[in-house]
Amino acid sequence: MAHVTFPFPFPEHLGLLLPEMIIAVMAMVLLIWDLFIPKDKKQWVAYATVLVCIVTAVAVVQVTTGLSTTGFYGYFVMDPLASFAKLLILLATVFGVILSFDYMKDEENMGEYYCLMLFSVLGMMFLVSANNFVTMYLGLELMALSIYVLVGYQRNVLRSSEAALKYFILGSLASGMLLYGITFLYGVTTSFSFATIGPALGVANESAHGVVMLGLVFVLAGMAFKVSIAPFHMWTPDTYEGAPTPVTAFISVAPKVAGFVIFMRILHDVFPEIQVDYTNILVVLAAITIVVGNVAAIAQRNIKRMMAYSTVGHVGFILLGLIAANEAGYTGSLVYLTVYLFMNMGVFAIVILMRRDGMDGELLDDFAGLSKVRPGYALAMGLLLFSLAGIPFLGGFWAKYAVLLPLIGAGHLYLALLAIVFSVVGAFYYLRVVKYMYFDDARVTFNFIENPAMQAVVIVSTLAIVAIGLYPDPVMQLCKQALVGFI
Amino acid sequence: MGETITTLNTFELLAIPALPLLAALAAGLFGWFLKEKLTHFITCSAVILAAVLSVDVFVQVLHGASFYGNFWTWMVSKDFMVSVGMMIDPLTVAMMVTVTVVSACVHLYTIGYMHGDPGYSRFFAYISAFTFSMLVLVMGNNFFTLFFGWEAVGLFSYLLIGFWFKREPANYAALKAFIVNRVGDFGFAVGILAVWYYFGTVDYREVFAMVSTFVAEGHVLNFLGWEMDAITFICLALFIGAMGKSGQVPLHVWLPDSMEGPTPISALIHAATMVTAGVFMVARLSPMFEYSETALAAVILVGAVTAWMCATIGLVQNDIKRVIAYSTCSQLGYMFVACGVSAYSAGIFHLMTHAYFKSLLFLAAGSVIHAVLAEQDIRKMGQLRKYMPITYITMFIAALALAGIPPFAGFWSKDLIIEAAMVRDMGWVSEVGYWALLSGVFMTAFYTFRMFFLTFHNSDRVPAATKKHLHESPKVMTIPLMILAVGALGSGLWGVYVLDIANPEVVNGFFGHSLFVLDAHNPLLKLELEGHDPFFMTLPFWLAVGGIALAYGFYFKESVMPAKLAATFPALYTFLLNKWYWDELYEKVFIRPTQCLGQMLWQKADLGMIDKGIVHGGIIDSVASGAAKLRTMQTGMVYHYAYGMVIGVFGLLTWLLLKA
Amino acid sequence: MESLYNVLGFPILSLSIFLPTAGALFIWMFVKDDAAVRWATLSVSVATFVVTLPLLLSFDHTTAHMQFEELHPWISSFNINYALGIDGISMPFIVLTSLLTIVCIVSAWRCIQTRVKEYMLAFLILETTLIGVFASLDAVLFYFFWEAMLIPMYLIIGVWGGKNRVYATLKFFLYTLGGSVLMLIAIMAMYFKTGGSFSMLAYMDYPFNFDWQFWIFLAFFVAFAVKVPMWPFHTWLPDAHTEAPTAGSVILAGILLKMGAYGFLRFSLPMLPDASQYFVPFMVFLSLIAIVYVSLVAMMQTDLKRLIAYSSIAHMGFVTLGTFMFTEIAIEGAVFGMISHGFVAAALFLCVGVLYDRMHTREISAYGGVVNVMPVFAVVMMFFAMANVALPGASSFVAEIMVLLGTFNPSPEAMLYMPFSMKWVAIIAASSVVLSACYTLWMVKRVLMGDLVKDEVKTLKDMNVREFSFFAPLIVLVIWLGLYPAPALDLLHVTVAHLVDQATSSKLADAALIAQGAAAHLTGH
Amino acid sequence: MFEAGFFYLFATMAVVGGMGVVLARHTMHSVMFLIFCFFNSAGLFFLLDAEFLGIILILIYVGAVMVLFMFVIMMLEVNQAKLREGFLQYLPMGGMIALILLIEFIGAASSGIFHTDAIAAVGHFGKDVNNTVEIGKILYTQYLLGFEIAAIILLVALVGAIVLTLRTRQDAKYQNISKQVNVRKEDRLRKVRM
Amino acid sequence: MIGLSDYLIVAACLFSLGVIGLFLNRKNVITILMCIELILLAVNINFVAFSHYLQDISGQIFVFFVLTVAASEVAVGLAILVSFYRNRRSIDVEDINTLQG
Repeated sequence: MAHVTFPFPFPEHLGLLLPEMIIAVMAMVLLIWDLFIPKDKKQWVAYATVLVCIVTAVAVVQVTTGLSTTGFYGYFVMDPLASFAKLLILLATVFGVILSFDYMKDEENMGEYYCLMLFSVLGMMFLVSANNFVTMYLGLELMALSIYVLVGYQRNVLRSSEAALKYFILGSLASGMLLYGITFLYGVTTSFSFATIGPALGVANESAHGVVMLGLVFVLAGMAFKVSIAPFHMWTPDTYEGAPTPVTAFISVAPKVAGFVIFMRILHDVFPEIQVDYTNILVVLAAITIVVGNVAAIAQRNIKRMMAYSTVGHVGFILLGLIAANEAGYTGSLVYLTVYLFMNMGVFAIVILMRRDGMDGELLDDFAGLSKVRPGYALAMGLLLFSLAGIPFLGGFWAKYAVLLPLIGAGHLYLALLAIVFSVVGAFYYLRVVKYMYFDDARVTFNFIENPAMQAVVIVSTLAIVAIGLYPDPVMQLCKQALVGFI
Repeated sequence: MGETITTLNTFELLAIPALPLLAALAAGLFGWFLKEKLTHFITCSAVILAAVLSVDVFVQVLHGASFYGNFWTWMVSKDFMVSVGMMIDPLTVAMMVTVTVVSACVHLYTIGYMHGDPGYSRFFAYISAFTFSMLVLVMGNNFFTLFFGWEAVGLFSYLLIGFWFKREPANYAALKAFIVNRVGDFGFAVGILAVWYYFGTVDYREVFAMVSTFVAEGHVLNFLGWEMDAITFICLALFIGAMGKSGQVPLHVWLPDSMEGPTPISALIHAATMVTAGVFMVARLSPMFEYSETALAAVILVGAVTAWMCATIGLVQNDIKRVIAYSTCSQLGYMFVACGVSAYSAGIFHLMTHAYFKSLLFLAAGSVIHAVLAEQDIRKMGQLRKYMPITYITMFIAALALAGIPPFAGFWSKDLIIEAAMVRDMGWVSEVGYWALLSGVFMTAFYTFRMFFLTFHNSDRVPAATKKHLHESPKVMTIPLMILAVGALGSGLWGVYVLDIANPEVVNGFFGHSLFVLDAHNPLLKLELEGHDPFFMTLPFWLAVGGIALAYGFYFKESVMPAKLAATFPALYTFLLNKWYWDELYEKVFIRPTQCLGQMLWQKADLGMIDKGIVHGGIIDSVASGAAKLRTMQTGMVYHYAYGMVIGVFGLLTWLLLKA
Repeated sequence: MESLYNVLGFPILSLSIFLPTAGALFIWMFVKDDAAVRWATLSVSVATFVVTLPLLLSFDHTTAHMQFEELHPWISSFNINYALGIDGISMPFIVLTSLLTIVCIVSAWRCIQTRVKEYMLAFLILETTLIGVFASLDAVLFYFFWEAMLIPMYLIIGVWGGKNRVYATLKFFLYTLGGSVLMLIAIMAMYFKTGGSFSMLAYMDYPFNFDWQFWIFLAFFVAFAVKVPMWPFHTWLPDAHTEAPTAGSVILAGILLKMGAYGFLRFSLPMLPDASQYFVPFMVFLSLIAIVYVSLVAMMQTDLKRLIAYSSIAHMGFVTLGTFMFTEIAIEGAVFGMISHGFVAAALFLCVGVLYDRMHTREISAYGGVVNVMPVFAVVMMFFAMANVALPGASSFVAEIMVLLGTFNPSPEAMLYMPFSMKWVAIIAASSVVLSACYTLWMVKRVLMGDLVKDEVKTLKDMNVREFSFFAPLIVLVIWLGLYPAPALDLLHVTVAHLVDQATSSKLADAALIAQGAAAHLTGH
Repeated sequence: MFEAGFFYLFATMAVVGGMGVVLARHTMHSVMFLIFCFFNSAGLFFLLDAEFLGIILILIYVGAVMVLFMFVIMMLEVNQAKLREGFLQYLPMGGMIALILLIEFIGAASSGIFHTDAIAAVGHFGKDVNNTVEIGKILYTQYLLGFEIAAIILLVALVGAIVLTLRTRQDAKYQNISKQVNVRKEDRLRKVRM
Repeated sequence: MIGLSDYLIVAACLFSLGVIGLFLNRKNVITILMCIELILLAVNINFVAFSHYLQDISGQIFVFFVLTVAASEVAVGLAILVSFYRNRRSIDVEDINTLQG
């Protein structure tokens, strides 16, 4: 039997994992603690979760050095990009947890809900720190499995189960495709590490072209599924509609952040040598995504579903930054993700606040006359929607701006034109909600949830959007900083 | 631009337009406070003062004074500059006196005529303001002040025609007057554009100084492949403006309708002053018109046709004011023919005499209408001379003046025109002009006296109810009649013998340099050289007498002849009665098609094509149907979703592989 | 002469831009009562007007340089600056905006009874964006204000508008947004072309080649043409105008439409002179359509506001026509026309508002004989109707005649691609003299004149002092600018001369290339 | 030769098993085919010197996962499969796409890069090489992080499965009145295609 | 001699079968889950084959992880399925259709 030595250079690398470890350990602790909490005190788990997220965020900041550091034999990378993404994810999680406070309080097994949320965050954090396919795949699956469960969390609600089932089936198919692509990349380069595959693809000979393309398409398809790029988006509306609203809010933001960051890494590290090919693909996908997302949203009457298509549309825009494939482009995508986080969280917070006797106020009609009943909510919602539509003095404008400018710089003028024209189409359905709120009279009465934490989410999101809209430079600089060491 | 040459008192000159303006503002803004008495006191005294000052200026000009100067720069833009200034010369003062005197009379007359009308002070405000505008029109020293006055008188004409705004016909007439005038103004505006384009200035003096060299340079304008002298183009365009304002065919249709306004303004605006602005303009611009034979020919033709045609219509009209109105059109035609044959002085002379006797006719008619309780149909009058002797006599004077019976004013001026038209040789054009005018004389005399006899003689057809109201008008109305009667009597003689207007050598005559005539054109000079042919000189007089005689035969006593005649030529009669069907023609050719076009452009093009077709049918529909299609694609079936993903992968892969 | 404010470096432009918003925030937070809100808003708007007055009074009209300049880095990542400054073209619009805002607020005093606070806030914020548009010297900042304007306007029409307001406001929003996004793309393209600058002044100096100018012009064209609006992008305007509350229509006609023409003057002409010259026939064609076609359409309207809206389009046709003649007189005429139209159209909409407040209908046929019961109002409306007809003595006449003069004698650069003489264009345009009279006076006749027949009309009350108060300044200004426009024009001369200089000097290295470039486009490359 | 024979046997059987999974009418048959397929695949693994994985595949997959499948099938009593309309509707298009994809896959799989000399010359490991040890060596060092994550994934699966399926008995007949009152037609009505 | 390509072709066949089964299947969800297993099996065969022919053990490690994850997935997937079944009383693929549009 061969002698096995364990080098275990853990101590210096373990530090990098501090945030992940906090999350993992705390998730398990909470899992156990939950068992001992009386039924009417289950909210404590939720508060604890928020606390964990905050502590983790502090830890993230703590371990960020501003440099790109790899650990675990290069299977884990801690660079500003990862830190930035983790902070965004944690922020989204905090919002998501706060939105769940009231919504999930009647569900059974509430403790596990928050734990699963933490586990999914753990997956995302690994995902954004991945710089090889193994870590990436496992992070992705950890995230995905947790989210499947979260989506189906309302076990007694058919729509929830169905959403989970669809998401699960298609998600598994997507993982299969992703893996199938990875096998070919592995076959060509004998490695799973981004850093190794990238250059190796460059020297792969001409006969490998077909295989590389196969790998490329399947990997892109797998990623595209996770971030809802058309035509791999079709799960999105169904899942968003069926999932509990806080989960919808959560999955409309956090996994997108994680997905796009890893997407960025893959494109930048793995496929730089075949940029022409992947750009071709992405241009087509982005065009389809923007068109499909914005057009399909018009026909929706359920706001969650509408927001799902809206997400698809926005994903198309975020993709534009990746197509530009330079520092400005990636910065743009990060800016977009940041702004998008606030916008979506704010909108969903209001949707949840509109809940009426256990039913979501999720039909567009339900918003009728909101401005008279609740002018504050209406104002916030209006600002958020205008921001989603990309109207200036709100953050959404700068988000679009930040991706379009590099896109044009990269020479994709026609794509930019298409994108911006369809953003006008998109403006239509956002405006329609404003129309309901401001121009129509109320049809149903709501007993609005009075929850200061959730109202705080609304206020914070709205203020953030306005602040970013008026002075976007800090966010832009931050996103630019996040790319140090990556580009 | 242009040094100020003044031998006149600037303040005096400024006061002439300023007085009516201030009076108008006072009456308009504070009429509610001033009440009737103060209102008419202020306005009348202002206008009378203006008239006095005008006469004073007239006298000074008669002694060789003149004025030219700018008061302030209205606007300036790079090489374009317009000032507000005055040019006072014999032509101007002649107009000023005419305007202010007639206006003063009308003001006085109005005190009586409009007494008790709810819009009393408004009326005074309007006519005072109108006087101001007219003075600006004549006193200005450039095309823009001319245009300003031009438009302003149009505005007040519009307001005054529609003065009784409760009456639908009045409103229609006002609208019609304004719009038809605007058609003329369109030409005027184009003319001004062209003047500036070719001369680089809009100042009379500077333009006039350049004309001869300009013509010598031979500027040519290409109009749809048709070459045209630039000067001809300018003159024709400007002349369109004159046609509109002076009621010349085919833009005459508004003038008879304008009789819907109160009678004083018919006298002031639609007889004496505003409608003559066109003639004034042609005369003022004689240095330009002289260089364009074509334009002059057009002036003659339009004038002649109008003179003849409106006279024919006047023959059969039954509304007392309409008869006079058509007569006005017709007389304006005479004036234009005068200008066309380069006898500008004759034209202006006729303008002045016409102003007196025609406003007299109108005021007298107004007096009649006032007496018969706003009845205007001459068939419902008769034998009125018994009740209103002053009106009767003054109107008789005016009628004789209009008919051209010496020594009344009309004779002198009209005769001069006809003779000038005779001697001026412009081929068939001047022939047409001459014969039209000549035949017009006969008709003029006939319809004037037809109207006169039917009103004051013939049988008494006044309805009984009205009868007890019949009385002579108050003094405040008759005095202006008498003043004007003096003008109608004496202005011709005065003009010929005192002012020496008929002097062919205009340079030495009263108008001096203010009118410009090329020697080759000058009909008066020719007349002087060739001598007057006694036959042709007296022919118009005999025609006039014949006309009066015929009218006497037909209408002095009740007679069946007119009815018989009408029955013999029913087509002709209705044709004339319906004013040659101009209104119907315009209705069919312009109004209806324009409305249809507007409706079509709105409904078919704007709403149908752009809104429904492109925006809704094209963009919105395709987006909506796309949305619906995407909605149906989202079946909810998981295998469809998987299918979509597989197709996506398949498509991308195949595309990439095929590309390679 | 260096102006005092320039010397002191006092940020007067920023102050005028943000004072309304600051006021709005204050009112939002501290003022509760409706009446108090009205007074507070009025004070804020008056204060803003006072703040903008120095721009007019100490404006140095002897220089074409930007004045009252402010420059601060805003978004350093993209080299976007908070750059403000005004010249003779933009200054009048700022003052006009602040003036009309006061008028709007006073006009809404009684007729807005629901959600007063929101209404007033929307107006103040709108004012910020409008002034911002005219004061911006940075393309992105310009776009920022340009688009931000949509939000308050959308709400103003949608919340306080008429029956069909939802359709109208959506149409307005989407048309305008759709047009202006192309402008954003064009700005971005220029950013890269000029090596990373968003400075409008830098764009003016940069020698774009013909292809660039061609496409950027088209992109800008769509944005501006929608705003102006030019045929065939005009159909949103009648709807928006019709449904908007009175003050909304006023600000729409008074300021918003001007933004498009201002854009042509600020972007197209100086930045893309060759393309501008190339597109002269096209612009002339559309302008003539606006003048003739739209006038005909206006004639047939049965709705008062719709009629005035169409008339606005027709008048803006003059503005675009003048803009593309590249001569001082025409461009000054165009600018003057915008200012004048700002008063006249605004006043006409206010007139309709006065009627609407009493009768709650805009149908022309519902009126008739109004003069009998509302004599003062009738005089006012007649006055503005006459101004709308461009009667001499009114400011609109000055504008129209200047444009016509300029059109009759355009600069040679404007004639480069014209297939026929511009004289005929001027003559066709002059037909507006007749057409505008037709639709305006016919409307006047149907509304004001006639006997009292309708019972509803019989009960009307004449204007009160408040209502008259917002007409009074407009009347004074229209007459003053009509009788003595010279001082106002003096403010423009140097700036416009500079603009003409920019617009007529080709940016192409070799003038012969212009013809080649154009020929290539004519043959479709 | 011997090896090739086994390869063809295993490969054919695996593919046949796969087809059976797709085509079998009864779900339980599908499961059986899948198990069959896994066995053959394990055989292929053995041929590729991956004994450990081969064993794992049989032990874990067949022994645990497939049993789970069977358990669920029996629990849900959904054994009888109905062949519905619409199957053939997508067959031509779907089949064609799948076929072209297959051809593309095969084209890629048999492309030149996989026929290089280095690859062709690869032989089997000697007897002294222990596949399990090799895997272990690398799994617990290089792939330690992945190993830990996998562990958490298993935990999540555990928690998730419990959360979704565990039912507390006492509230089996639990009635939520507010939910019933506010029920919407979408929740109660099912669209049935006729 | 059995080459790398031969294994890859087998995997490709299985992968295609899995995909076809996924969207042509009209029976029930469980079959779909099994099709996914087929796809993952194809992936595993690929990895193992590459691992062998490239003489690189890490491919097998990946297979190890894939197996682990696949097992977890099955557990979660079946749990979701059960949950769905309880609400819907059916696991026919055609019945997963309340969310659509």
